[in-house]
Amino acid sequence: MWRFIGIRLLQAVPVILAVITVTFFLVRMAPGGPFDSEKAVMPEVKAALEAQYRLDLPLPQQYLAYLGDLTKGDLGPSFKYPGRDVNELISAGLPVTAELGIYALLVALFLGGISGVVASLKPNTAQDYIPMSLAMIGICMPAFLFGPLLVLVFGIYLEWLPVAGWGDIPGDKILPSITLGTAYAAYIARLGRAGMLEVMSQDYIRTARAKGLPEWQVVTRHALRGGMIPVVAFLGPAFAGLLTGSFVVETIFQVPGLGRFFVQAAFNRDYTMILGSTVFLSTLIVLFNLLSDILAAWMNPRLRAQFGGR
Amino acid sequence: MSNDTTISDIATAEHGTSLWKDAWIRLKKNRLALFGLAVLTLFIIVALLTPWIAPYGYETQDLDLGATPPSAAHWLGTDIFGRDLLTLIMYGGRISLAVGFVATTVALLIGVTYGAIAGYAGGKIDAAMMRLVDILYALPFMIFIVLLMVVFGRNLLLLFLAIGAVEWLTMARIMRSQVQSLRQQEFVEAAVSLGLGPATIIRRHIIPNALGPIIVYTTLTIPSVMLLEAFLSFLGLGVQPPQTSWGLLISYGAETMEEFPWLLIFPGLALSLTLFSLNFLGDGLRDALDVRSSKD
Amino acid sequence: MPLNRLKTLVVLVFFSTLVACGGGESNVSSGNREGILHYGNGSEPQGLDPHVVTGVPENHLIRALFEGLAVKNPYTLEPEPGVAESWDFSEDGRIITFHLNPRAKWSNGDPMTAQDYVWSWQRALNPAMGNLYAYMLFPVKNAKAYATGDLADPEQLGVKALDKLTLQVTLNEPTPYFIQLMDHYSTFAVHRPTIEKFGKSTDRFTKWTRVENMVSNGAFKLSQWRLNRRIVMEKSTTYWDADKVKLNGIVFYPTENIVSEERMFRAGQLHYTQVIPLEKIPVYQAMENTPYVQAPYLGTYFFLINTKVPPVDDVRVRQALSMAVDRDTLAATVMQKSVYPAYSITPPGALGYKPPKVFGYDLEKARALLAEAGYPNGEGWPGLEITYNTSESHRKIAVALQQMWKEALDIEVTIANQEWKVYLDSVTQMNFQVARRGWIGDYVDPNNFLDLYLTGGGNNNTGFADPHYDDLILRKAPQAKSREERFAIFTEAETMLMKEMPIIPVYTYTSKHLINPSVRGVPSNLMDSINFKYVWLDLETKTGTGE
Amino acid sequence: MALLEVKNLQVSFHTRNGEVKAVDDVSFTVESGKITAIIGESGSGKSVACYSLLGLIPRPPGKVEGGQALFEGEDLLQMSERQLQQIRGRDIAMIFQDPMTCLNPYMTIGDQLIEPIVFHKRISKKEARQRAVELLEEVGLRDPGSTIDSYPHEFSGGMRQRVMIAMALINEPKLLIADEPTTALDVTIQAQILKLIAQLQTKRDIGVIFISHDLAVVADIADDIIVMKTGKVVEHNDRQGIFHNAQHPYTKKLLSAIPGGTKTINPELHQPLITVSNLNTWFDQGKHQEPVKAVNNVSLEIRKGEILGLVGESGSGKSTIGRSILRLVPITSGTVNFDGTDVTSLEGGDLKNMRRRMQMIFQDPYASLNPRMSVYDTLAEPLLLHGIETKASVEQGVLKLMDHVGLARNFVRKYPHEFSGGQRQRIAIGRALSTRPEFIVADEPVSALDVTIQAQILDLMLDLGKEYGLTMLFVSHDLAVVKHIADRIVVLYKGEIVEQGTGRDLFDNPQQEYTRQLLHSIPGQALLA
Repeated sequence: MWRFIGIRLLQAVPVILAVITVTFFLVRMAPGGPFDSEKAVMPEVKAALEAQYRLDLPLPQQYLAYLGDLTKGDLGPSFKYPGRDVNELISAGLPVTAELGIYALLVALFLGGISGVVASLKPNTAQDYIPMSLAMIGICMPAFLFGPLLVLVFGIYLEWLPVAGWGDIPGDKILPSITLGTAYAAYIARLGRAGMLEVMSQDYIRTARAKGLPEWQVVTRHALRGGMIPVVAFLGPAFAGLLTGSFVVETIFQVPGLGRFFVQAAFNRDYTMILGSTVFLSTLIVLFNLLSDILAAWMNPRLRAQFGGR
Repeated sequence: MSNDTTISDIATAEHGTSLWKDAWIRLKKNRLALFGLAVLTLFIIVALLTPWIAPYGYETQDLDLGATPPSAAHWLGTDIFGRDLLTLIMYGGRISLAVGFVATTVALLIGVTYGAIAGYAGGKIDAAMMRLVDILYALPFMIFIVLLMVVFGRNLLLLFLAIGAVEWLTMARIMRSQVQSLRQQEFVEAAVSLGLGPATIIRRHIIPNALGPIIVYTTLTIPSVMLLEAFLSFLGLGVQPPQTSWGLLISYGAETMEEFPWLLIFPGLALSLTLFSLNFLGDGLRDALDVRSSKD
Repeated sequence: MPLNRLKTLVVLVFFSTLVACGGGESNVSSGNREGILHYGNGSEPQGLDPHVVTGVPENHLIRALFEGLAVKNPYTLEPEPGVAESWDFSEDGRIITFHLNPRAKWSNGDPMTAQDYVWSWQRALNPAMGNLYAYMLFPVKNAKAYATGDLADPEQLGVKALDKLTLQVTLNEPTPYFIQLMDHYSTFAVHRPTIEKFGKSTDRFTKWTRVENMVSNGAFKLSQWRLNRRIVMEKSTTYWDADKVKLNGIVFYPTENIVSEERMFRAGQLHYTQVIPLEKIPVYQAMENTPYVQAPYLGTYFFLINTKVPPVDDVRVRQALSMAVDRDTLAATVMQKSVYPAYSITPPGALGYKPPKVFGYDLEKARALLAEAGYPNGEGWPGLEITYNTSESHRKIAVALQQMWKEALDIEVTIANQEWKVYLDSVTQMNFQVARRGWIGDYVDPNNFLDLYLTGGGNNNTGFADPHYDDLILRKAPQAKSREERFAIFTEAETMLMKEMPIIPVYTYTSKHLINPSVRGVPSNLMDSINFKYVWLDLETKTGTGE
Repeated sequence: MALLEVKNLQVSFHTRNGEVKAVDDVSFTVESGKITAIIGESGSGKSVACYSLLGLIPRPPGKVEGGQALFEGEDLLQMSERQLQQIRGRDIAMIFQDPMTCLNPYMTIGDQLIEPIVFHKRISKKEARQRAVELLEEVGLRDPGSTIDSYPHEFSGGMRQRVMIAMALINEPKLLIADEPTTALDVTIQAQILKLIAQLQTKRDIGVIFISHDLAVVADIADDIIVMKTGKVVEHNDRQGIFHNAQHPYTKKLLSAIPGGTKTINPELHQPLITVSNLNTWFDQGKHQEPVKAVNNVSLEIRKGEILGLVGESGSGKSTIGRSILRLVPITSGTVNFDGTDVTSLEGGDLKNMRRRMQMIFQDPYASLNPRMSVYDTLAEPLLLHGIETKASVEQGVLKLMDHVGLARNFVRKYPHEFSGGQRQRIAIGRALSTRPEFIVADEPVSALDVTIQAQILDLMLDLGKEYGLTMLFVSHDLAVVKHIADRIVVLYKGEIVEQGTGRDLFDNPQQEYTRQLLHSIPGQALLA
């Protein structure tokens, strides 16, 4: 198994290098620079700034210098936030986004898992249609609509929950997590339903029934594990998606996560921040895909054996 | 298929139902799928005819009127510029549906071809081709699309391409796994032993049989593309005003949902109705095309 | 089954968090009790180094943390003593002597000295610093030469410490608004030992502004800075006028999303919002005891015209476009009566200056002018593009303007939405026909607006160039003997500008805040300037959100 | 009193195409201590009848419409689901056809084994485990103490079926329902499992229902035999009665369909058409594992006009040899000489031309036809590809082919899913014949078909072989079938040739132990001889 992980990680290196290179040159092609502002900038000031950020060097040299810093784990200083470097910004935002992502994933698993399983037990009945329609609404509902809706209902009208913030007021983490989790809950519900339907038609489910097990035990003991493998395989990409896709939720709820930094960096031409975030995210995506592959393989005894030992 | 040549001398030839016809017959029995199909057809027709049938010009403003709730003159009300919401939704539908369908077609064409080649070729070619897909998967594509739009400026064509370029990855994966399992099937082996070349085999024997899951995924891709457009519009990277799209209308509507709820409800309804319809149709098609269910 | 256990866990987490919430006291009521102001500050600041950053949120933060030599009285905007107890002008108005308050101290207890200012201004003007606001100090002798690198020796700057508490500033020429500039953060003093402890004086990246390092001299000092969450300040005990400071602390929130900011206000999470979504204005205006406060603001919203490209290179076309804009309707409908129609670049009321009104909404004349220019009823019109940067309100104006021009003049107009940096690039490169623009005054003086259109000025961006205009602004106005004479010169210049029409003024900005009734000492003023020193929370006021 | 008495059982399925009576007024009894076999072809309702007793048919669409099923005097059909759960796995246990899919791949066999006993008898897991180990030992699993913690995929098919049997017996049920328990197994394994079931039944003196499509399989073990056809019982008698005194024509048809007899060899055939020399076909398992030697150094000769039977169990490489000759799998080394040409080195046009001369008939008539092509498209494709017919004449060509393989002409526009298995195999044969080949590899062409259909197809192949002057490689696991059709027989074991000779030589005088074992495993010999 370590071999497998090692190979996958090694394969990731050129991938990430390619991502860096493309991003590096792509952002430089964008019109406008990091120091353009609404008020005219004196040429002398601009030159001084560019010198401070190495922008006065030829592009290839900047590229090499960046790679050099990168090998030391240094993502460089931020353009937009002088006095902060990209490492610091990412490490400030990451715990928040990760926490949000995990809660959202839990919400998604909880809502999606339950409705997927419930729906799969009585296909093509109301018990199937109702949760699946809800899931469809979840897919249809863009976060920038769902978030405000929740805020209005639970924050403003009912006054149950805070309308914004993260870790400032008790309960302020609930609405962002639900908003972000819902879309994924919908996907998990669909995957879970399909997976469960597939498993429930397997012969070994009939075997379990022939043993006299009551239906709920058939489901929990025999069907769930196999039926949830597609869901587990989806968790990696989903978590990566949550990390990159939390922008809208972070904006609506004023959550101090990475998503806002990432998107704003592109708008601000914060070169180092853009690069830093792409590098960081690509790495995360590779890692999470790997992780969910391993997890899904681990859940399947046959593949687990291939990975060397149970 | 060569159904165009007819057998003239056999008057009694019983015309069997092809799986397509069979699927259509079964689809016709699925009321939800038919509903979906009807709604989509209606929306597409309306979108095509919008310039002729829209009640108002889509730039026609009445600033003094401002935002008004639905009335006899404006069935769905007006926005803050006093523009007719029904008209806006009709024009927005043109863009949203176009983005959805065009980007999905792009994804479909690239993904199906790519996946079919990789799956059929197998071995090292397959490994290399799928490695590329893995690489592209590792791109934080949300940022990437934002970057693309920032670098090259917003334009619809690029939007289509960018979204299509992202969505084809999954399509290719699905197609590849389909082809891999089909390639093991004996009828493909039979085709090889008849002496057919790979291109013919892919075209005649593999793609028609892989279409079921592809169609289902397609009906799922269209909504996600439309939502992606909505997200880009939320960022201000979507279509150019005064052109509009459902995503854009919804994102404006969301900001004023307390004051002018109709500005959110109606575009939201249009989008949800489309997505639901696609979903119903997709599920219906999947069931209708399932070869297993047609055996017994 | 591990899955089962996971689910139980999820349920537990879910409900325990649900239970944990609810019943909490709102920020506003706890703030009122403890004397803490919860302030929506618009966005996360770039930083807190007065010589590095630019921007409004930074301004609020820095002016709470630091104090200039003189400060603006929030009620009158007239200068009043800050670090300097008093100041006097020389006969010719070129030399100002500031007498520092001996009680003025840094937050670490160090006394403030005139030398602090000499060093700080040298830093602010140092070309290596890359200070975007260096030009604020350009009225000082040799400042421009030093900042542009023409002069290497900082000692030749017109700023000297005569003794510990006496600072002498030599100006190039009499500058009536110079005292006002002392309240701008680019002229603030910074604490030399702290900065040098963390790097070179000109380093932009050092950590001296962090909570644990920061030394400042204002009414408040930094006590917490959580990125993108909040910046917390507490009352400074070393501040010379600490007795007058009533707030015990301020919490600044980076409320980037204005819709969310309004909701936070409504939910009692904020005392004060930076802005308000346009659609909410009528709702709040209709309330009794409305928390909505709107006031004229020293800023103008206008459109730049590129006078070098057809068809807008023709002055008649520019005039026609400007006259065809129904500013009253625009302000009343799209802008929800929250702005005032503008017919000049300078906002009215800048310390007594009344800008001229050279034209009005006149469709007849607009059509005639357009016909004269060769496009009767829009015939032969080559098309026009309005460029604006992504923003909800800019979009609204552009869409409305487009339709007004189409209807009134029968001409084809398209609009181009550009993302901020692209837009800036387009404007700087003059790669546009008509582009949206706004200008907020840095200080209360017409000069701040009118000098934008000097020939080749960095913010000109229109191609407008007139030597006579330059002469009025650069030479005649500074030499004016009285305020009246000076304003007359400005009026003449502005009349010229509005006849040539390189810009189309649309409206005068207003400041728009939601302010909880318990917040006192926040008078409206033209600069939207809040001095936290004067703010207090009235416990007697019923806390509420106005609903 | 009978252990189980089924009276007038009626089960129907409500499908989109209307109501189908799967079980129509079926009555039978099962005695304790006896093995009752239910025989029928696919669709006869034999499985549905048994599953419906325990409430195991999917509902909807299935529905028990009427009847009684008295188990120890109590009507199973009237019981609630909860009551049935108490019966299932405790009093009545089941074994299923495919041991590969009937065990939960995500649980160790130990966990699955103890489940029924822990659930029904409420004993501790430790005790249950002890019991499971004993039982595993009894069903013939080696070292059950440690293998009990293995996962199903670590066992072979035969071993899994033993686990299934142990699982069924762990609660000492009174009735065991075995649904085609040996159909998916190799013939030698089948013999072992049959023996095991008979032993266990005798030892415990329980009732067994043995469901099968194959009369021969039950010939050795069944006490009573029930023959079903399209939902009805057509005959019910004891073993002797069925085999020696069948009354119903359908039963007679079933009996006569059991292939028998040995083909008489035609001595004139000795000119070789195909010579396979030192053929190796290995499959890579990744860099660090030994390749699977599916075909290991095989040399054989196929003479012009003969039918060569290739016999072996699963994994013997018999199919791979056929595919290697046709170049459908890449070979590792060796040569295949076809009428003077080395097939292994052909490329492009030459290969295409060679493919015309050699064709293949596949095992599964469902999988070997493209479901989206009509009969016409399927047959016209090769005719046009190889220029055998022109666009103008192709219709006649297709129709002629259909005549030859015995398909009605008016089916020409129909699609595979509208045909029965036998008809589909006819289409597949037609497709193979369309290129006018000289040589055909028939890979288990009848093993997926019902027994009565098997005979028809075999006859058709023999007839067509003669008519077209075909040379044939007939691959099968079924010795009886091969003996019936082949001129010469080659026996394969683990990729290597064990023995070859004429049918008579091999059957009467096998030289190798493995051949003897194979022959010995043919079910029902005692009764059929």
